[in-house]
Amino acid sequence: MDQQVKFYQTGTFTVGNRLLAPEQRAVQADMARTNSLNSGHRACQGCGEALGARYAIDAAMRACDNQLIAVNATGCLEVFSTPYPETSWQIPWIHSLFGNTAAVATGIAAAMRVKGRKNVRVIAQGGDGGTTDIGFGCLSGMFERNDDVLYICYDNEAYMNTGVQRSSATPPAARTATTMPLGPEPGNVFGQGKNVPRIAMAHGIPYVATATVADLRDLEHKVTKAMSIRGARYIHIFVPCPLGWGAASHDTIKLARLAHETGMFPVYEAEHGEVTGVSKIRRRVPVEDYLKLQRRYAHLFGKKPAVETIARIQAMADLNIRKYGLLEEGAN
Amino acid sequence: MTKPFAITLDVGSSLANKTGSWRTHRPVYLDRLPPCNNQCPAGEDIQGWLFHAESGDYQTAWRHLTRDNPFPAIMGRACYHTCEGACNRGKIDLPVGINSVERFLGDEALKKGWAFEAPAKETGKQVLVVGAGPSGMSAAYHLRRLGHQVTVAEAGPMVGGMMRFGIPKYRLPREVMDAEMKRITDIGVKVKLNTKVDDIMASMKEGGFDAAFLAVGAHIAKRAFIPSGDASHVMDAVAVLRSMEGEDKPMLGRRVIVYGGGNTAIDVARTAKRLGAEPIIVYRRTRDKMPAHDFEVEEAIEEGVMMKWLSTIKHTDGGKTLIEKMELDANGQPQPTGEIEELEADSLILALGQEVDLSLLDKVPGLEIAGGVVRVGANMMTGHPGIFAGGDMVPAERNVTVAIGHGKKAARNIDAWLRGEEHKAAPKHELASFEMLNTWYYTDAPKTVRPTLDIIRRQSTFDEVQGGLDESNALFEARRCLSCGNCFECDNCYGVCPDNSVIKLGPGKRFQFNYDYCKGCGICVAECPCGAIKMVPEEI
Amino acid sequence: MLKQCEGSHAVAEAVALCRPEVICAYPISPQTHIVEGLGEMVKSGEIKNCEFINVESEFAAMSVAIGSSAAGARTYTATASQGLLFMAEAVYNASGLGLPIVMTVANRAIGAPINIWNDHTDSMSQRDCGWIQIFAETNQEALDLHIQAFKLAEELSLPVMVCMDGFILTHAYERVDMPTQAQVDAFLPPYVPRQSLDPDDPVSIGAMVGPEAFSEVRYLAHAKQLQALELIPRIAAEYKQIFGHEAGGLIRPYRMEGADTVVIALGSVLGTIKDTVDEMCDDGLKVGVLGITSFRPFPLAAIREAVKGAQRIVVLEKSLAVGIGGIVATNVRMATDGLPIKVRTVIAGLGGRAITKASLHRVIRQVMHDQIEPVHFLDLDIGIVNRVLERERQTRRTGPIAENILRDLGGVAPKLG
Amino acid sequence: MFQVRIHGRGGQGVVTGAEMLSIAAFLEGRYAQAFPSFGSERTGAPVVAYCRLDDKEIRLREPIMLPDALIIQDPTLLHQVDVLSGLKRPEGYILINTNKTFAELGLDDFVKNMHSGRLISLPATEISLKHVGRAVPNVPLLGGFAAASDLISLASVVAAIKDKFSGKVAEGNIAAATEAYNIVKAKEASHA
Repeated sequence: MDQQVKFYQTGTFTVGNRLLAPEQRAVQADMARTNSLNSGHRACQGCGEALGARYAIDAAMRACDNQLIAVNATGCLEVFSTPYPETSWQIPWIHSLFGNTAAVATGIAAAMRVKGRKNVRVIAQGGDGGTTDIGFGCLSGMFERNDDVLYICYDNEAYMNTGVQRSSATPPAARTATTMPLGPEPGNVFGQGKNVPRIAMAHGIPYVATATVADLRDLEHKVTKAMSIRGARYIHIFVPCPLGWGAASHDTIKLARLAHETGMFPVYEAEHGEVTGVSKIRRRVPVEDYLKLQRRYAHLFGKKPAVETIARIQAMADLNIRKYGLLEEGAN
Repeated sequence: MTKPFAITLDVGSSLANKTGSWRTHRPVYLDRLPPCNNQCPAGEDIQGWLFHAESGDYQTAWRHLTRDNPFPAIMGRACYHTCEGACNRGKIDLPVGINSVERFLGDEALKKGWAFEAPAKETGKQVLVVGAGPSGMSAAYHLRRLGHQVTVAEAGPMVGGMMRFGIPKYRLPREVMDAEMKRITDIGVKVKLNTKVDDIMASMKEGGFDAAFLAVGAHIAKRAFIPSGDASHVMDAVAVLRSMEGEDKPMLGRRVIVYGGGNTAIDVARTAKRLGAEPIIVYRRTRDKMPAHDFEVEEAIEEGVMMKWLSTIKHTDGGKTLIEKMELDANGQPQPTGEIEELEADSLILALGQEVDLSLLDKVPGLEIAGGVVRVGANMMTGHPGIFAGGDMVPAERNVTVAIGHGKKAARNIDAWLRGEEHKAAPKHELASFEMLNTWYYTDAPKTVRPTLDIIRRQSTFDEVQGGLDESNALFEARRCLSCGNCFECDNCYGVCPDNSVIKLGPGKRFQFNYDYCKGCGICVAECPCGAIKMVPEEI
Repeated sequence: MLKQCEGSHAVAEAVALCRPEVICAYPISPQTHIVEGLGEMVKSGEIKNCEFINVESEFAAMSVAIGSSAAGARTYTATASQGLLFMAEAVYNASGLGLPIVMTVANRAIGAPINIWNDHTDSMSQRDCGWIQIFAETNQEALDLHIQAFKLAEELSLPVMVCMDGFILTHAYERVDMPTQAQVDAFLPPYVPRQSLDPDDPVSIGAMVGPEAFSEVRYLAHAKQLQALELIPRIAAEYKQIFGHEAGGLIRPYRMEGADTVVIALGSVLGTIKDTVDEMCDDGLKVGVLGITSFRPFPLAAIREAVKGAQRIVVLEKSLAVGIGGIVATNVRMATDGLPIKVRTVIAGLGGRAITKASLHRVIRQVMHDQIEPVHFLDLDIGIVNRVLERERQTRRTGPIAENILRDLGGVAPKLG
Repeated sequence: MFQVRIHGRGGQGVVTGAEMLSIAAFLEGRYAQAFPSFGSERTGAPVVAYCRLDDKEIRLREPIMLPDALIIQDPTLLHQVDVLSGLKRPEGYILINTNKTFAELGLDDFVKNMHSGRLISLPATEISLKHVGRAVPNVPLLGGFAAASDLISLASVVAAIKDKFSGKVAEGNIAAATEAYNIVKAKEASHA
C-alpha cells in the first residue's frame, strides 16, 4: 500500500495524504498531535528550529506514548520557548546550561532507571553551538557511555541567540558577525568545521541520522526509529534560520530542501558506525540556487561573482554526492 | 507540587502570548481557477471531478462532472480536449490525461447504468429546443434538471445531429452516443424526430412555449465551382459521411480525391480508406496551415492517407483531375504557379466546410444575421426576446464541446429569463498559474499512454481507434492531477507552520488560520503544493 | 560501631548508609578514595538500587547530578580544587534550580602553580554560589555531616557542600564511630522532591527570568539560607538524639568562657589550635577557640553572641582573598560590627604548609601584644619573597616565579614542618 | 602521646605501615592517628608517614617533628633526607632496615648516648622477600617495633595485617612480622 501510494499519489511528499490509512499518516498530519512546543513562543517568523523541534518532539512523544522528558541547551530554542513567566513546552522540560545538556540527560535517564521507570525516555536537544562546540565534551561522554539518551542537534550553522557568530558548524564562505566578508578569504574560511554526525558514528553508537525540516516524513521516520532503540542515539537536523542567514521567512523549508538537493547537506542514517541509508536527491540543483537566497553569501555574487569560491562550494557538494551516493541510478 | 517561584513554569502557558500581533501580512485560503477548467468550452469543473476520481469514488466524480456536461462518454471520444494543452502538469512531465479519465467515467456510468436525478420540482414552464445535436440536447438536459418542460424538435430521423453525421463511427461508436442521449430522455425530455421547424414563431405559438433554444447544426455543405465534365463523379463530404449511417454505403471507386483541409476532410478520407479506397487529400495551403487537428492528420497519414499540399483543383472529368501547384507569397498566401499536374481519380469529395439552414428564422423580427450565423448576446439570446441560439448557429468555433457549452450557458440564461431575472455567472477566480504551485511535493508519474489499435485493424475496420483506460490506470491518471489552485487537504500548511497557527478542521472541512498566533512568515504559502493560499497585507 | 579507618573510607560508608540513588564520579586528588569506595560498594551490591556513573569531567559530574536530582533521585558527588572550579558553572546552576545535591569537597589549593595539598581556596571560591557549606573538623564529623547534609539539603531543596581538609582528613587513619543503617534510616526519610521532571505532571524547569523577577529569585535563595540558620541546629540536636554524640551545628565554641582572645578557624586545624590553646590556658592566658561549622549560611548572630565578651579575635584562615586578605575575617567583622573587638587575620597552611603548635603559640602571643599587622602570613619566608621582588626589579625576563623559588630553596625534598 | 615517623620510598608500604600501626593500637583500645606526608608519591620517591598513639583523643594535626620513634625502611635515605631530625634523645627508638650496624652506617656518633636496646637494625627486606616474595619491609619492621617498644602486642600487629591483607599475602606478612618480632626479642634476651 505504502509503496503504491508513494508511487501514485498526488502530494506523496506532503505532510498529510488523505488516501493513506490513518496509521500510515505523518504525526504532524494528526489532528491530535501533541504540539509539544506550543503556540505563543517567541521564535522569529519562519523559524526552522521551532519547526524542527515540534516535528521531532511530537514524533518522539508518539513513539513513547508521551512518556518523555526533554533537556534543553541554552540557545534560541531555550530562550524563545520559555520567556518568563510563560513556557511553550507541553512536556517535562529542563534547561540547565549551555554546555551540559547531554550530561543532564544522562542524569535523568539514570534517575528513571533507579526509579524503575524504564518506559520514560529522555531527549536532549540543543543548537549547533551547544552541541558541536561548548557541549561537545558532555556529548562525547554520553555517547561513549552509551547512555540511553536521544540527542537532537538543531543545526542552523551559527550562534544565532547571541547575534550570529561563527560556530564549528558554520559553512565555508558564510558571513557571520565574526567571519565578515572582508580580506582575501571573505566569510568563514575553508578547511575548518566539524562533522559531528560522523564523529558520533565514530563512537559506534547504535543510531546516528541526519535530517532536514524539508522532508518531514523522513525526519519522523528517523526519530521514531531512534526511539525504538536503547542506548545513545544522535539526530542532526538541518534547520534554516531566516534571521541569521538573511533569507526570507517563507523560504525556510525551501532552503532546507535546496541544501539537500544541492548536496550541501547529505541526509543519511547510520547504525553502529556504518551508513545504512541515504535520502536520494530528487531534483539536483547547482549550489548557486541555494546560496543566492541567503544574504550571508551575498558577497559571492554582486558585481563580479566569486566564481572560484562558488566552484569550491560546488566541489564540496559534489563530494557529498559521490561519497554518499545521493543520486538515483541514471539521474544526472 | 508547590513550584519554586519563577524557576518552574506551568506547561503550555505561552498561549497567553498572542504572537499574531507581530504580523504585517496574513495568509488567507482561496480557490484559484485551474487552467483546465478555464480552458474547457463546456465549462466543466475538471479539477473538481478528478478530485473525487483520485479517491476511486467514480460515481461522485461522474455526478460532479455531469453537473456541467451530460456526455462524458462522448466527450472522452469526440472532445479535442484543449484542457490538456493548458494543464500545468504538462510543464513537469506530461499533461494529465483528462480526456481519457472522462471517458473512463462515462463508460463506467454506462456500464453501471448510473442515471440522472429527475428535477426536484416542476416550474410548469415550456421550452422548445430545435435540433437534437450536442448543443440542443445539452440545453434540454440542463433545462429539464432546472424543472422546466422541454421538447426537442429534430428534423432528422435520429438524435445526435452533426455528431452522428460529422463524426465517423471509428471515433464515436453510435451505441455510446445513443446511450448518453437516452439518459437525458429518461429524465423527461421529449424528443420529436423527423420534425422540421420551418417557422419558429409559429411552432412556439402552437406549442405554447415560453422560450426557445435554437441549435440547428451546419448540415449544408459549401459548394465551390469546379469545372467538370459529364463523366465526373463529385460528392460532398457531409453527404458521404451521412450515407455511412444508412444501409447502402457510398460508391467511391478506388482512387478518391478529398478536397479540403479541415477535420471533415480528414474524417472522410479515413472513412474512404476503411471502405477500401486509396484517398489523397488535396489542400491549397501547407500542412501547418491545415485547420484539422494535428493528431488526426497524424493518424490519417499513419493509416496510409496521402496528402498533397499547395494544390488546387482546376478541372475534373472521367477519372482524370487536373491539379495546379501553388506557392506561398511574401505574406504566406498561396498563389497559382500555372504549373499543372494530372491525377487519376474515380471520385472527388469536396470537404470545404458547412453552413446552417437559417430559414426557420425568416419570420422572426429583430434578428441580426451575418455570415450565415445569428448574433446573440452574452446571455445567448437572439435579438428577439425569448429566442435563444447556440452551437453552429452562432459565431463561434464549431465543435462538439463548444456546442455543449452553449447548451449549458443558454439553459442557465433561459431559466433566469423565464423567472424574469438575469443570470449572473459566478465571478471567475484568478487563474492558478504554474508559478503558484510548489511541485516538489508531487511524485513523478508520466501520462499513461492509451492503447491504440494497430494500424492494420484501423485501416480495414470501423472499430474504435482509441482504446480506454482500465480502472487502475484511470486511477493513476486521475492522481496525476496537481489540483491547481484548490486545496486537496495535504496538511502541508497544518504541518509546516512554526507557530501551530493552522487549525485542521477535519476530512473534507479543510483548514483555518489561528490569527492569534500566526506571525505571517508565509511558509504555508510557499509550501502549499497547489497554490491555494496567498498573503494579503494587514490593514493597520 | 567503632573502627579505625581512613577518612575517605568513613565518608564513603556514611554516604552509602544514606541510600544514594545516583553517584557521579570523576577522579581528582584528594577526593578520589571516596568515590572509589562508593564505586566498589555499588558494584558489589552493598549499595542497592544505585547508578554509579563514571563521567568525563567535573563539569559533567555536576551536570549529571543536576539531571538526576531534577528527576527526583538522591544524588551525590565529590570533587576538589581545580575540579570544583571546572564545575563552577554547574555548581551555581544546581543551587539556582534548588536541587538538593550533596557534594564532598576534599579541600585543596588552586593552581597555578599546581599544588595538590590542602587549603580552603577551592570551596572559598564558591562561597557565594548559593550552596550550603559546612566544614568538618575530624573524620568523625565529616562522616556525621554527610548524613546531616542529605537531610538538610532535602528539607530546604538546596545543595550542600561538605568540606573536609584534603589529605589531612581524607587520608588520615583514625577512630570513627560508624552508625548503623537503622539509625540512619530513622534519621533520614526517603527523598520527596519539591519538584521533579515527570511525564505524569509536566513542568518546565530552568526558564529564563528577566529583571522583573530576578531579584526576587535571588532573594529567595538568600531567604532559604537564612532558614538554614535555624534548621542546622535543629538537625544537629535531632542527630544527637539518635546517634548519641555531638555533630554539626553552626559554631563550636571551646574554652570561650572568660576568653579575651578568641581564635576562629574552620576545619581540621581546629584540633591543633585546641591543643595549643590548652597549653596557653595552662600558662594562665585567657584564650578561647571558636570553630565555624556552617560557613554558608554564615552564622552572624551566633558568632556575635559567642565573641561579644572578647577583646580581640584571630581569624586563622587557609585561603587568601588576593588583594585584600582574609575571607572569613571579613565575614567575622560583619558579625562583630559595632563591638569593641580587634579582628586580626592570619593566613596559614596555604598549599599544604604545615600549621604547627609552635607557630600558633608564637602568632597568638604576638596578636595578644598587638605585635602583628592586621593581615599576617604565618611562617612566611620573607627572604624568598624579597629575593623574587629584587630579581624582578633588576631584570625584565625573570622567568617563572615558582621555579625560581624552588631554586632558592635548593631542591624539592619534602620539608618537615 | 607516642609519635612514630616512618621513612621509606614509594612502593615499600610506608603509608600502609603507619596505618597498620594505628590499627594495632586501636585494637588495643588506644586512640591512634596515621597519616602520610601527603604528596603525589611515585615508586622510588622518598616518602614519610606518621603515626601518633595516645590514650585520649588525638586532635593535633601537625606533622611529627619530634618523633619518639623512627622507622627507616631504606637506609640509603640517611644521606638524602634529614631523616633523623627531631628524634627524642636519649629515650627515642630507631629501627633501620639493614644488615649493617649503626656504626657501619656512620650513626654511632648520633646514637652514642641512646639506649642500645632501642637501636634496632633488622634485615626487613630479606625477611619480606623470604615470606612475602616482595621487597616490602614495612611489616617486619612493624613486628620489630612491637618487640622493641612493647607499645603494641604481636597479636595486634597480626590482627592489623589481617585487616589490611588476606590470603597468602596476609599469611606471608604475619610470618614476616613474627620472625622479625622474635629476632628482636632474641637480641633483647642476649643483652639482658
